[in-house]
Amino acid sequence: MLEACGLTCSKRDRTLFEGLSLVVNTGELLYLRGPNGAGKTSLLRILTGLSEPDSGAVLYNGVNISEDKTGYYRDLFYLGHKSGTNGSLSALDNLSFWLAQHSISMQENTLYDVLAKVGLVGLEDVPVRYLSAGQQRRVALSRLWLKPAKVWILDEPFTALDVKGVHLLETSMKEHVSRGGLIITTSHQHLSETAGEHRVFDLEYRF
Amino acid sequence: MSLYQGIFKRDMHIAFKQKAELVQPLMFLLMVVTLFPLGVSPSPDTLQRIGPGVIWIAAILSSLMAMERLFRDDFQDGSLEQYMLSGMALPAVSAVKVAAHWLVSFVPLLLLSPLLAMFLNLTVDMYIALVLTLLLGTPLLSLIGAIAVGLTVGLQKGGVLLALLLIPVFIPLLIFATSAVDSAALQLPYHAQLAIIAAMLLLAAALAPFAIAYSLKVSQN
Amino acid sequence: MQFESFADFLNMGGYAFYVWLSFGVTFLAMGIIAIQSFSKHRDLLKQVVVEKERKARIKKARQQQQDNT
Amino acid sequence: MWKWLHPYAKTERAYQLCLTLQPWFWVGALVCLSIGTVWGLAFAPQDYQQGDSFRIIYIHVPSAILSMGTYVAMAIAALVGMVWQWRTAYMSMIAMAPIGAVMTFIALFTGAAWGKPMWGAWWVWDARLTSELILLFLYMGVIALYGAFEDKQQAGKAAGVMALVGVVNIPIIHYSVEWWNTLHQGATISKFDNPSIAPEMLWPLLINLLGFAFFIGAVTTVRLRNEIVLREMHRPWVQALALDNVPKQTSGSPNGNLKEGS
Repeated sequence: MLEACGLTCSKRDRTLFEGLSLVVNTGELLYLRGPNGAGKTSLLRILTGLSEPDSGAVLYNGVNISEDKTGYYRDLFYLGHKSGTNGSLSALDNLSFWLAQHSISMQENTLYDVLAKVGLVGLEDVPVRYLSAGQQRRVALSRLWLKPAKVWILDEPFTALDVKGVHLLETSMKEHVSRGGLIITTSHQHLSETAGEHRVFDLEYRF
Repeated sequence: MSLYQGIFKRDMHIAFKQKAELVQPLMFLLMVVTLFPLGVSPSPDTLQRIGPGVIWIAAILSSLMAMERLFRDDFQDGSLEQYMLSGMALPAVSAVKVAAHWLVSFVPLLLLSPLLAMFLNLTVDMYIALVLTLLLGTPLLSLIGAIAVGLTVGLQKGGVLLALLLIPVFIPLLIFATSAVDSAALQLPYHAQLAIIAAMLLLAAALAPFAIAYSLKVSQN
Repeated sequence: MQFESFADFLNMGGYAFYVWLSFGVTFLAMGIIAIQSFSKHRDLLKQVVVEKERKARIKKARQQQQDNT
Repeated sequence: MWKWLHPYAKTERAYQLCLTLQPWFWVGALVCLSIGTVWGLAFAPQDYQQGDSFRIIYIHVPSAILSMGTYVAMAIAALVGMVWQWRTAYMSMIAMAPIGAVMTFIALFTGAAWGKPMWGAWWVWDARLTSELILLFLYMGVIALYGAFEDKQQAGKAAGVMALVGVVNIPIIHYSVEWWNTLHQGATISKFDNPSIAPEMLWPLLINLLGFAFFIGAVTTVRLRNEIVLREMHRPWVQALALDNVPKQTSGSPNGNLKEGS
């Protein structure tokens, strides 16, 4: 269970949100909506602990995340606007280095399988910067299948994905929720039926 | 431990895929050194007198160019976020990254140093002193530079600002290093200068990783 | 022959080090660039084959995906 | 008048031309370099002033001349590329750059090794050595610029402009450095300025000059072929060529030996 209690965040002296509280239970998909500049990304970054809120706290299973970072991060997968892949490394290298950082051991064959699943057959050893934007996004998203994380926080995960990619991601989101996972996501397109049940949380633009 | 080895391996891997970025600061260094005989005087005595200073100034300037790539790519492509979310200790990550950066950008400089010494007509004694100061001083450049890189990495145009921040900080190092080589030229002992540089290095090694980690966090916010 | 003996020839009138160093480094550098050029040629041809195989694999994967849906 | 050259603008023809020329270049280089070097080292007379250290001239002078010659050739190739829009011209320009840089390095290194016994220092800021060093920097600039572009078509054009800028600059650099050197009353007396050279000394020099030229030609043809293969990777004739030349087994990339049908 992920809980936000009274979060306040201001950027460049503009208050994005004040006293924001929300609770996301396991087995739930929270769809965060709001116009550009409403503070969706800022909220997500606070929820991951990358940014500090001006006031308020984020609790994971009742524990403040700043107190037990390792425990939270073991269960967390975050994908922001930036893919977190180095352009001069291949998809394979990027993923295996990432796995090593997250102390996950995995056989190379599994990596090939996952990359095949996201439609990157034949592109495993090409430097990522030669791939198209959508393919790079797929490399970043393939981590969803590599890390057994309970909490997925996805910031605009559908950007640059084609129809098939969107379908694949929505299916896996539904699966994750049905397995008792917890997802918070933002998106400018509406989630389709494939994504399953979801709760909408609207973030207003404040002046 | 193997966690941090992984980061080290990754950085080395990336560095060797971007050889141009490693070679260019070195070429810059070589060219800056070449400008001095052309601009001041080619006479061996003059060169010997200004040599240590020229090499150190050129090393500092070229290090400023090489410094930016320490965190720039990782910040821009989001790898840094992923580091932070991996539960690893950020100061340790920074220290490992600085070590990898020092290996790929300053060890080649040390290898180039005999050539520079030859160009500027340094004696063997002076060269030994120069190498010692470089060995102790360049890790210091890396460690302190990394703090400023961490602070400026989130800015769109951090390049010149980085130089403005760092050059004043490097002045003490320049003073002690060149004074050590000058002493060597006069056959005087230069342990004191080396000891001071070593002390600065130890201090930086102990504190800089935390400062780097903090400045990276500030940039992420 | 300008030299009395082979030892004399090797000695180069006292300049052995500089002369042989120059010639050695010259031919070493030339050898390196020649070998590098040839080995690059071999690598490139291999790369062409790999790219071809890669294309075939991508096509095959696409085909399979279409068959599945 | 230059019509006969035009077919070689096509990469396939240029590749074939390289293949035909290459063995002659290698044989020429091998023969000339061995004759010139053995003659120069063992049979040519000593210099009365410099003794046997003078024998370094048999590699120093040819490499120095050809380092500049190669740069000029690069500039000509770049000009041809610009005027006639030939891709192969740009390719041959970039094929020449590394070997030109190696020649410059050899000239610098042998100059230093000759300078040490003559001047007592490995390096002096003599006008010629300085211009040669600047030439090395120019080569490095062209190579670095070419490497910096991902699109090699664009890279060739950019590097071509740089080569032309450099070639215009070479005489200016040379004279300015010479003037600078006399201004500072040169650190040394140049002993290279022998106005006349005995014919028995000149012959091996000329033969070696020819040998170095053949060598540059040979390496350039190999590298030009590399460049063509790299840029035309997806053309059928290159693929056929690769399949003929690479044994099936050696394609040991992760893509090659992947398990099938995953």
